Amino acid sequence: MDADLNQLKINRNAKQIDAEIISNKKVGPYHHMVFAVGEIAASARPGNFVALSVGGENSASVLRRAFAIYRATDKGLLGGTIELVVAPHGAGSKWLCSLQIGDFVNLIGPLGTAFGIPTTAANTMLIGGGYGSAPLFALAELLKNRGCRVDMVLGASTASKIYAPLEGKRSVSSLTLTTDDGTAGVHGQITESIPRLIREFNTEVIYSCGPMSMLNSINKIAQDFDLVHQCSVEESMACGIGVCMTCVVPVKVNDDIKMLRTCIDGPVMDGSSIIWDKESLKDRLTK
Amino acid sequence: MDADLNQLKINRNAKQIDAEIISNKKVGPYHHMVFAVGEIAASARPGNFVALSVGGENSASVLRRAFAIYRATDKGLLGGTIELVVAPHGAGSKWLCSLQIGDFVNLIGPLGTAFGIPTTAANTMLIGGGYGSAPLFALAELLKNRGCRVDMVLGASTASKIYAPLEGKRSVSSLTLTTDDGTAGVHGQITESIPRLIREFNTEVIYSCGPMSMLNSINKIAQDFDLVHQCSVEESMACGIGVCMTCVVPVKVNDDIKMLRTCIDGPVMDGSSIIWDKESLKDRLTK
Amino acid sequence: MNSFDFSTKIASKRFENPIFTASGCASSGQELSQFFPLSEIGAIVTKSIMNKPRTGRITPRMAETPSGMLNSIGLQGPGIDLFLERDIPWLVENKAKVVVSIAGESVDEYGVLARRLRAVQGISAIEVNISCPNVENRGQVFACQPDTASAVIETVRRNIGGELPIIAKLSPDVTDIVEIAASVIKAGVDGLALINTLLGMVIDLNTMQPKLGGKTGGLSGPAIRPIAVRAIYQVHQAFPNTPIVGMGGVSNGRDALELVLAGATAISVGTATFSDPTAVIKIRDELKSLLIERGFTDFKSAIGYAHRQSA
Amino acid sequence: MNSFDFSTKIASKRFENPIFTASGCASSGQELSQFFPLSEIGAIVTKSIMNKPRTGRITPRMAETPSGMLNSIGLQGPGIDLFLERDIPWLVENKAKVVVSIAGESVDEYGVLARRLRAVQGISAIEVNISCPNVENRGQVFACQPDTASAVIETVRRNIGGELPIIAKLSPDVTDIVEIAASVIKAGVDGLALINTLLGMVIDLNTMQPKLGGKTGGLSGPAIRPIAVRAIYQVHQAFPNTPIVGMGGVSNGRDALELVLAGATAISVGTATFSDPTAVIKIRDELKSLLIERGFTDFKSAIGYAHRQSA
Ligand SMILES: Cc1cc2nc3c(=O)[nH]c(=O)nc-3n(C[C@H](O)[C@H](O)[C@H](O)COP(=O)(O)OP(=O)(O)OC[C@H]3O[C@@H](n4cnc5c(N)ncnc54)[C@H](O)[C@@H]3O)c2cc1C
Ligand SMILES: Cc1cc2nc3c(=O)[nH]c(=O)nc-3n(C[C@H](O)[C@H](O)[C@H](O)COP(=O)(O)OP(=O)(O)OC[C@H]3O[C@@H](n4cnc5c(N)ncnc54)[C@H](O)[C@@H]3O)c2cc1C
Ligand SMILES: Cc1cc2nc3c(=O)[nH]c(=O)nc-3n(C[C@H](O)[C@H](O)[C@H](O)COP(=O)(O)O)c2cc1C
Ligand SMILES: Cc1cc2nc3c(=O)[nH]c(=O)nc-3n(C[C@H](O)[C@H](O)[C@H](O)COP(=O)(O)O)c2cc1C
Ligand code: FES
Ligand code: FES
Repeated sequence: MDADLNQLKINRNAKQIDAEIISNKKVGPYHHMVFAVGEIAASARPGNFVALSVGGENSASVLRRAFAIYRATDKGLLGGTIELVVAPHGAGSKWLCSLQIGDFVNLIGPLGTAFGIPTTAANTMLIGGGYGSAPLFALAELLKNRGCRVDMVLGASTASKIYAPLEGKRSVSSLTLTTDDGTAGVHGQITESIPRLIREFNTEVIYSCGPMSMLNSINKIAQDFDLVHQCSVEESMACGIGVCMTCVVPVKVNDDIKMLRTCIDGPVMDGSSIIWDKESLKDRLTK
Repeated sequence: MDADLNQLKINRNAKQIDAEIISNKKVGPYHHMVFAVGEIAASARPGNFVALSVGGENSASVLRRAFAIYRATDKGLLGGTIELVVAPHGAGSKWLCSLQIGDFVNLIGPLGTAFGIPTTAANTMLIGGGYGSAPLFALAELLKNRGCRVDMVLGASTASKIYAPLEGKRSVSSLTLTTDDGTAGVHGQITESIPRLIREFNTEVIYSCGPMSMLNSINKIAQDFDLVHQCSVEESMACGIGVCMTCVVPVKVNDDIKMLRTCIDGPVMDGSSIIWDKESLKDRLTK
Repeated sequence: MNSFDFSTKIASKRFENPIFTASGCASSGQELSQFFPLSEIGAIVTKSIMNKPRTGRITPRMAETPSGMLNSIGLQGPGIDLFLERDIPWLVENKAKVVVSIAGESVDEYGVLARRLRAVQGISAIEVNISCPNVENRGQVFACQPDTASAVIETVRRNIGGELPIIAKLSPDVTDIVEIAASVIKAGVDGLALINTLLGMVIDLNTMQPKLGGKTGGLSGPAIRPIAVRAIYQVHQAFPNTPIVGMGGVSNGRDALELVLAGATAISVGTATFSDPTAVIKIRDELKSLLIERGFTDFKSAIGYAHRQSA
Repeated sequence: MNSFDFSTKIASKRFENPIFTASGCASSGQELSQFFPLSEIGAIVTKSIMNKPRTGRITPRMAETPSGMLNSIGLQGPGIDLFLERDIPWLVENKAKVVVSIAGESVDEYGVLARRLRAVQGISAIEVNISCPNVENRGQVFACQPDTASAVIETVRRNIGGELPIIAKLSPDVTDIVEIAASVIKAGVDGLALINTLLGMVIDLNTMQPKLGGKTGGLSGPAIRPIAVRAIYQVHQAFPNTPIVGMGGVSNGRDALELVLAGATAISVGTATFSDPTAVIKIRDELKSLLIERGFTDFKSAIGYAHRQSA
């Protein structure tokens, strides 16, 4: 993540294509969808996302929707695929989930920053809320290959909303589940379990993805323990490619505050640099 | 058709239903579509139309589209079907044509006035332009059953655009085709052939359906021959049920001019009462 | 849940529920009665009526636009005589609550209409559509200037007498809608109707000419909803005690709730009726469920709620 | 067909083709250069730049609406110093034609910006965004009154000197856009940009509060196209010799053609870039085909064509 506005930032690898859907399976409350994306797969890194057009030709939805890449598989000359985990929520995501194999969706990717990887083996903890777990499995694989210990903690309001496919678990050293209603794993909010687990696993680096309020809580814990915290944030995005300035989060840069674009300076950002309490900024922002 | 504004006019038989598509076949440049409509079929008369929602849930198209009923088949307790002939033209009709068997479309019908039937057997001529032939086949059947002679004249710019299915022809005494480009039947505009055919068949009543300019020309011929002319007109409709006043045509009522709604006082109207030259009215209309 | 109070009030008049039709989008109700009993909704707001019968504009009178439509009807209508003789008795007979919308080309015409309506039984309110060209002033729309807007309202107020609530229907095509609202409130209205259509145009790419016979038309439908919400919010903020009949692109219960939270005391449904004749009924039912889900025990406490919580 | 002349002119400046980006919808061009060479389009209109760096408004800054969106960015930007040092050289190096959009909170700030730009190489025109709150006058937007609008333009004119064309960007949120156009034309603009966004609001049904951090936001996208066409048509009718950069909901060649026929000399594409980064290229190609299909031999003869044929 680069906070220096003096340096131009472009998604150098981003391509726009019509991607064919080659699988669309309901998994609990989510849809696991696979897209044929050619060379895009090769340049995707854990933490990147794609922006999809939704609603079809005569749709009242004019904006793209962002989805974290769950997995990218490069097949060389055969092209590659990316996989997404989509929660049917509003008009756009429901439309996506209703698509069939063989349908095409306009896709731009890979976009945004990727998770930073420790230069030496470290004890890492990957924390995901709801569909926030999506980008963590590919990250786990990469970290494991680099010799890191990977402890994964996934939480949701209820058991069915935890997205944790079997094949995703093979790279983790431990997997802890938490549910607000106690239907699976530890009963309680995911953040309640984190301090205990950090101590247990001797965690050095935290990666997180999920709702902003969860990331905020995790960030406090990371600061208490003085840990590096890389989080993938989620703000409303209009363009996904850095031209509209809707998706910003306030970030401390030296003594200054900069509103950085989560689509290009993020979504993966250094948790300690983010100003989580937006209200505290009211006076420094434009009215 | 009732021109007296003192009398209230309501589509007494109109029902709103989600109609299932039970067939959708491409026929030349058109789509022949069959909908399961239950009791609506029983109350449909030749000349009536239906209004369909288009574009699905998140569509940017907010208005219904009107389609003339090509055929209505009442199957008693089994419910009934109606058939439409749809020309894929803009967003709405293309969407309709893309639907599959088993899909549902919200439908209101039957709407509007029906063709008036002579009280005694008469020599009738049915003139259709393009998909304007759609409502004429059911009319032909009805007229034949009443003992009328039925001569049908169908025209279009080119052969493929004439909609004249085999089964539709069984009720007609003669069928004349015309094409502007000479690819089928008589070479030339449909209206050029009409005077000759009127003389040949001793026509007493004309029924017509097609573009307004064609109806206008036919009306002049009908007046020259002093024939009754019932035409099905087409104006832009927003509501289809009589509440918006967008779909009007100017009609002579005694010495006055009334703007009558083609969705409820039409689409079938007495050709001689319509003021075809709208421009002539400019001074009498609201600026 | 049965005890949820869905009623609303404009001045002295009570309505069973807050869902009304929008003027010009339900004619005088007869055609809709084929689809539901008119007594099921809060009120029928009739097509704006003028003093004389009127032919309206040349066709085409409508053009579909993205999530909306343009219309240029030109206030076609039967005139007040036939309206009073034919439509009002029918509406009363069918147990509909009636809000009569009136329109004029001069301040005087509004006065004449008000006098004709003052003694009529079965009317719950008068909606004064001031988005009409003023023929005495270069065709400038009354609603566009505070002075002409208030002149119309003063005249109606003077002529209507009694306790029939007067609702002024404002145009969003102004620099400062709060200023116009202030002027008509000062002139004595009991409520406001927000918003009328926005002036728009579509050009036909085949003829390369404006598509509508009248060239420009009024834009309505979901496309304009954010503008309606903003206008209602601004006016409710400035005049929290003035009832607002909110409208503009409401096509489901969620849309209606948005306008209510912004400050609407009742909701008129226009263009949505064209896409679904029973839209008003669905919107009524959905709005009620949404309010109950959110813990409201009556409709009134949701009005303007988006203001009460703000910092 | 190769001989079709697609170029257009604003005052003395010639553009290869009439398709521009819209201010605030293409940043300073760098990000889009990943998708196409910037020299392929008529011009890049940069995000409105202010004198000082600016953080902009609190998030959420956008809300999707039917066929449109609201934004409330609050003119976040690097300030003129960094802009001149970093963005302009990059744009020049990448062979982009550049229209610089400027914004100020006071008449003076516009003057300062104009002086900073007067000697800068590689700029084709200045677009003066006067749809900004005037902090010296209760936050009233400059574009909303003829006198404040013309005060800004006069100051820019005086400070810019030379022959750099000045384009005034107007707001549609006014009672009479022709009156505002008249005032800035009198003050010496070379062209107009029509239309900026319309003020709107969305209320979040979960929080029951305005969805945007800044409460209100600007409505853009296809939803507003009929309003853009109307505004362009009205202003072109009144001032047929003043070039208009038309914008508002253009998302394909047909939309662009509509604005051109209404009177636009060039077309800016805003929101459509968010749904498709290469929208400008597609619009350019589609517009050209549509013009050729209709028998035009050059772009210029299509400008305002809808007026020439009318009765
Ligand atoms: C970086 C990033 C990664 C994401 N990854 C995933 C993922 O892996 N799986 C997944 O299901 N969803 C993901 N989302 C959320 C997704 O982009 C959509 O916002 C969500 O699917 C809702 O869109 P909708 O059209 O169904 O809902 P609507 O409510 O119709 O959306 C309306 C508008 O609000 C915006 N919006 C709604 N909810 C959110 C939200 N929570 N965050 C940001 N904008 C929102 C939408 O983008 C849209 O513009 C991600 C978002 C971002 C920014
Ligand atoms: C009484 C009546 C009967 C009709 N019967 C048939 C039929 O049997 N088969 C058939 O294919 N079409 C028929 N139409 C035309 C049909 O309703 C649609 O207008 C047509 O399909 C184009 O719609 P679209 O969405 O594809 O085009 P778009 O161009 O996207 O339509 C945009 C808008 O313009 C209106 N519009 C466009 N063309 C016309 C037109 N020619 N007349 C009136 N309004 C128009 C549409 O209703 C819509 O509101 C009939 C129309 C009427 C009024
Ligand atoms: C076809 C049509 C006719 C209208 N006629 C009138 C009218 O006569 N008087 C009036 O005050 N408003 C009239 N309106 C405006 C509506 O009452 C309403 O203010 C506007 O359409 C916005 O609401 P909507 O988006 O729900 O349609 C008309 C609107 C339409 C679409
Ligand atoms: C996110 C966003 C930011 C904008 N920023 C500016 C700006 O800085 N200056 C300006 O003059 N207009 C700005 N606009 C307005 C656009 O330039 C344009 O006038 C408007 O969006 C209508 O065009 P569209 O419908 O093609 O987007 C902005 C619009 C959007 C959507
Ligand atoms: S979403 Fe447009 S800048 Fe990030
Ligand atoms: S289409 Fe609405 S009155 Fe005929």
